[in-house]
Amino acid sequence: MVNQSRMLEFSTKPAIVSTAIAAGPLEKQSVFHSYFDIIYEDERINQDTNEKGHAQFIEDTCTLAVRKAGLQKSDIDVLLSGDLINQMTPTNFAARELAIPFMGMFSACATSVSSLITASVMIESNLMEHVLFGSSSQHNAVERQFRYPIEYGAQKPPFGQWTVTAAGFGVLSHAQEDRPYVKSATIGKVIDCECTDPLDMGSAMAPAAFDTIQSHLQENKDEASYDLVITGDLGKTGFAILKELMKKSGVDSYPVKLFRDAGAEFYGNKSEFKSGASGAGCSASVFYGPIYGDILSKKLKKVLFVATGALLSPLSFQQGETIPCIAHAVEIWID
Amino acid sequence: MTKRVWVVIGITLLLSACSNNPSTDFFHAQNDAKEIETLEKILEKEESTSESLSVFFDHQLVVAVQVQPLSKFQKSKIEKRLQKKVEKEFPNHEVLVSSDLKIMWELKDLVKKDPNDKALKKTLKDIQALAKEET
Amino acid sequence: MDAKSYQPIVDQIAPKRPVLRNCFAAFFVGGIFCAIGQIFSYLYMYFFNFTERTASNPTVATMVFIAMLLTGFGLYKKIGQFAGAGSAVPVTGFGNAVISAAIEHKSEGWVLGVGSNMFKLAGSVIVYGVFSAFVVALIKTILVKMGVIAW
Amino acid sequence: MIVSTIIAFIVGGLICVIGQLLFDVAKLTPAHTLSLLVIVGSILDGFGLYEPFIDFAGAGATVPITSFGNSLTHGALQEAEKHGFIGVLTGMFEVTSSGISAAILFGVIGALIFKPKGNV
Repeated sequence: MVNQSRMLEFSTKPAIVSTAIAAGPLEKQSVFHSYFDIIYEDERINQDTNEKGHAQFIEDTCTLAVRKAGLQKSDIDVLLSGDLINQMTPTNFAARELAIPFMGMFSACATSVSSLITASVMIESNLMEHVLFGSSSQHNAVERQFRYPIEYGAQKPPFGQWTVTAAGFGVLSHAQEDRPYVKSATIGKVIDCECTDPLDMGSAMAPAAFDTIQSHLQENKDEASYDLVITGDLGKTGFAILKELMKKSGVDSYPVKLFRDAGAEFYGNKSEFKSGASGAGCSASVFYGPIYGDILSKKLKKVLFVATGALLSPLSFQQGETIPCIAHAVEIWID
Repeated sequence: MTKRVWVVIGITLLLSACSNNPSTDFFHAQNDAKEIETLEKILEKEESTSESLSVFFDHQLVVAVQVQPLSKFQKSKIEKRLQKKVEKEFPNHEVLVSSDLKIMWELKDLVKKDPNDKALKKTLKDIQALAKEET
Repeated sequence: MDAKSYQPIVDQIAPKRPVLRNCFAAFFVGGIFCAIGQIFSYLYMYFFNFTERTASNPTVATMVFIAMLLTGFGLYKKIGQFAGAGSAVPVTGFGNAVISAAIEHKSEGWVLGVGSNMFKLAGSVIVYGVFSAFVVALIKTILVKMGVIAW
Repeated sequence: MIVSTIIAFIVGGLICVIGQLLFDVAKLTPAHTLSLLVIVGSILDGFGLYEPFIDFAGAGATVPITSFGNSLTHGALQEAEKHGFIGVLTGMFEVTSSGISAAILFGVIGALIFKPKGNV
């Protein structure tokens, strides 16, 4: 049932049955590393190119998610996923190996939530039984495409962020007992506040996150309070700006116990990571790893995931374009 | 007539940035004190040089000059100025003034080795070629 | 949320680049690279037949060789992160730009990858070096031919 | 010898500070900064200032990228002196060839030997 507001509400309680998280060697330094199912020793998983390693990464995580759900690959109706590489080739090649019906999705680092929203719509429409959703990113492959070759000695500014090598996938099915389910969602609009520095993603994505959070919380302001609202990969800089925006507009007066950001916390306070983590893998691994675990154990009952993504390309930056961003929100409950 | 070797080794003041009386040394293969004075007079007047070494050999004269570090901006100017002055004083000599450190080292080797005339002529020829080399 | 009201918030909150600290780091590391270069030119002068003027060519080649070793062993990006321009401005920075692009694009094959991507970062330095040299030399030659200035 | 090494250290450091200011204050990308420095190098040589600067600073002037622009212009000017306008073209890489050829050579050798390692 979709009312005239922007928020989508799901009445059949599509449940996240299982999730699987994989991470690269560097992510051992993450504060969440104990929640990751697989931690690889080599960024390329002994493949000969970064992109092949990235594809292998996705394939392994998907297989694990399906197995943890107690299903077979043949039971999955569709794989909804995407990554940051040109034309999402790593996800495409992983889908080739998985031989699951596949629909590629691109919202940059917000794919982790946009794939969950689409999956929920599909389950709600009762046309599908099990949907595999999620997203991933690989540091080397993303850095060399968007910024500089890996070994190039460029200096990261203090607001720079470190792309995470991680993948987070989950299986969505019909309502199930004591399983977190998707209550509602808000699809983000593309917001462009004319930020131009590709090294400063945080401040480019903050307004998009703010717009989606404001819209979603406004429509739920007289509901029960949220245990947690967590944004994807704004990083320390973006998160500080988001809190400032919320203070200015009074959004922080809405009933929310705690605001957090996956990118800001991912690497803790190690200075060499500057403003923290970014990348589709960051939001996916933190949302569907530790936070999903807390919801499952009922420590958190009502959580809002807000994944943020910057919709630029190496070309658009060189052509002098500004950086448009988007943020999708999905509300997860557990009874 | 055989040229008797006569070597005058002055004290080379290495870090003589402040003192302005440059030390001059001569490796003189001819017994002609007058030529040494005129040359010494020219070199003494040039106060921004810290060290110089000159080699005479039948109508060939190679002067290696070391400019003080702080006035190295004018190094090429000093070199050209000295070249003109020395050529004016010794019209019948084939003169080369160079402020290059390598030339100074080569001449110092030459003085140490103290070769016979034929080898001396060849090394002087090599040094002059080296000084003109561009790349 | 429009850009004009948003940009001041960013300027206020986003952490500023530590300019002073970066300048000291750049000065220190850049100085070390040049001092190493000076030592190499002395070595070339002492052991080989180079004068002070011609010693710069082999020195530059040696510095690029050092850049290759540092880049290959993954040290250059650490130096670059610490020093910034101190590691980019010396010729080792130019070497690092070329060599890191070459190493990076080996996965796309030797001709299409290494061959066509090698000068992805450093190409602009050569292009605008040659172009500016051409313009400057042309102007100076014209002026000299008109007798305005001497060589 | 030691004095000129110290001068090279100081002068090289100062040029890198200029580069760092272009990075941080002028917010230029590394490619823009290096191109600008090369152009500055060749303009300085046009005024005949860079050669005495090299005499003064030694490696402090030849190691930074400005010396690349300088040696390009210097080669062009020398050839132009001998052969006139055509010399500007023919003399371009007369003086400097080691920088680029070394970069290309070691680039290919590096690609042969090394693999990019991504960790911090």
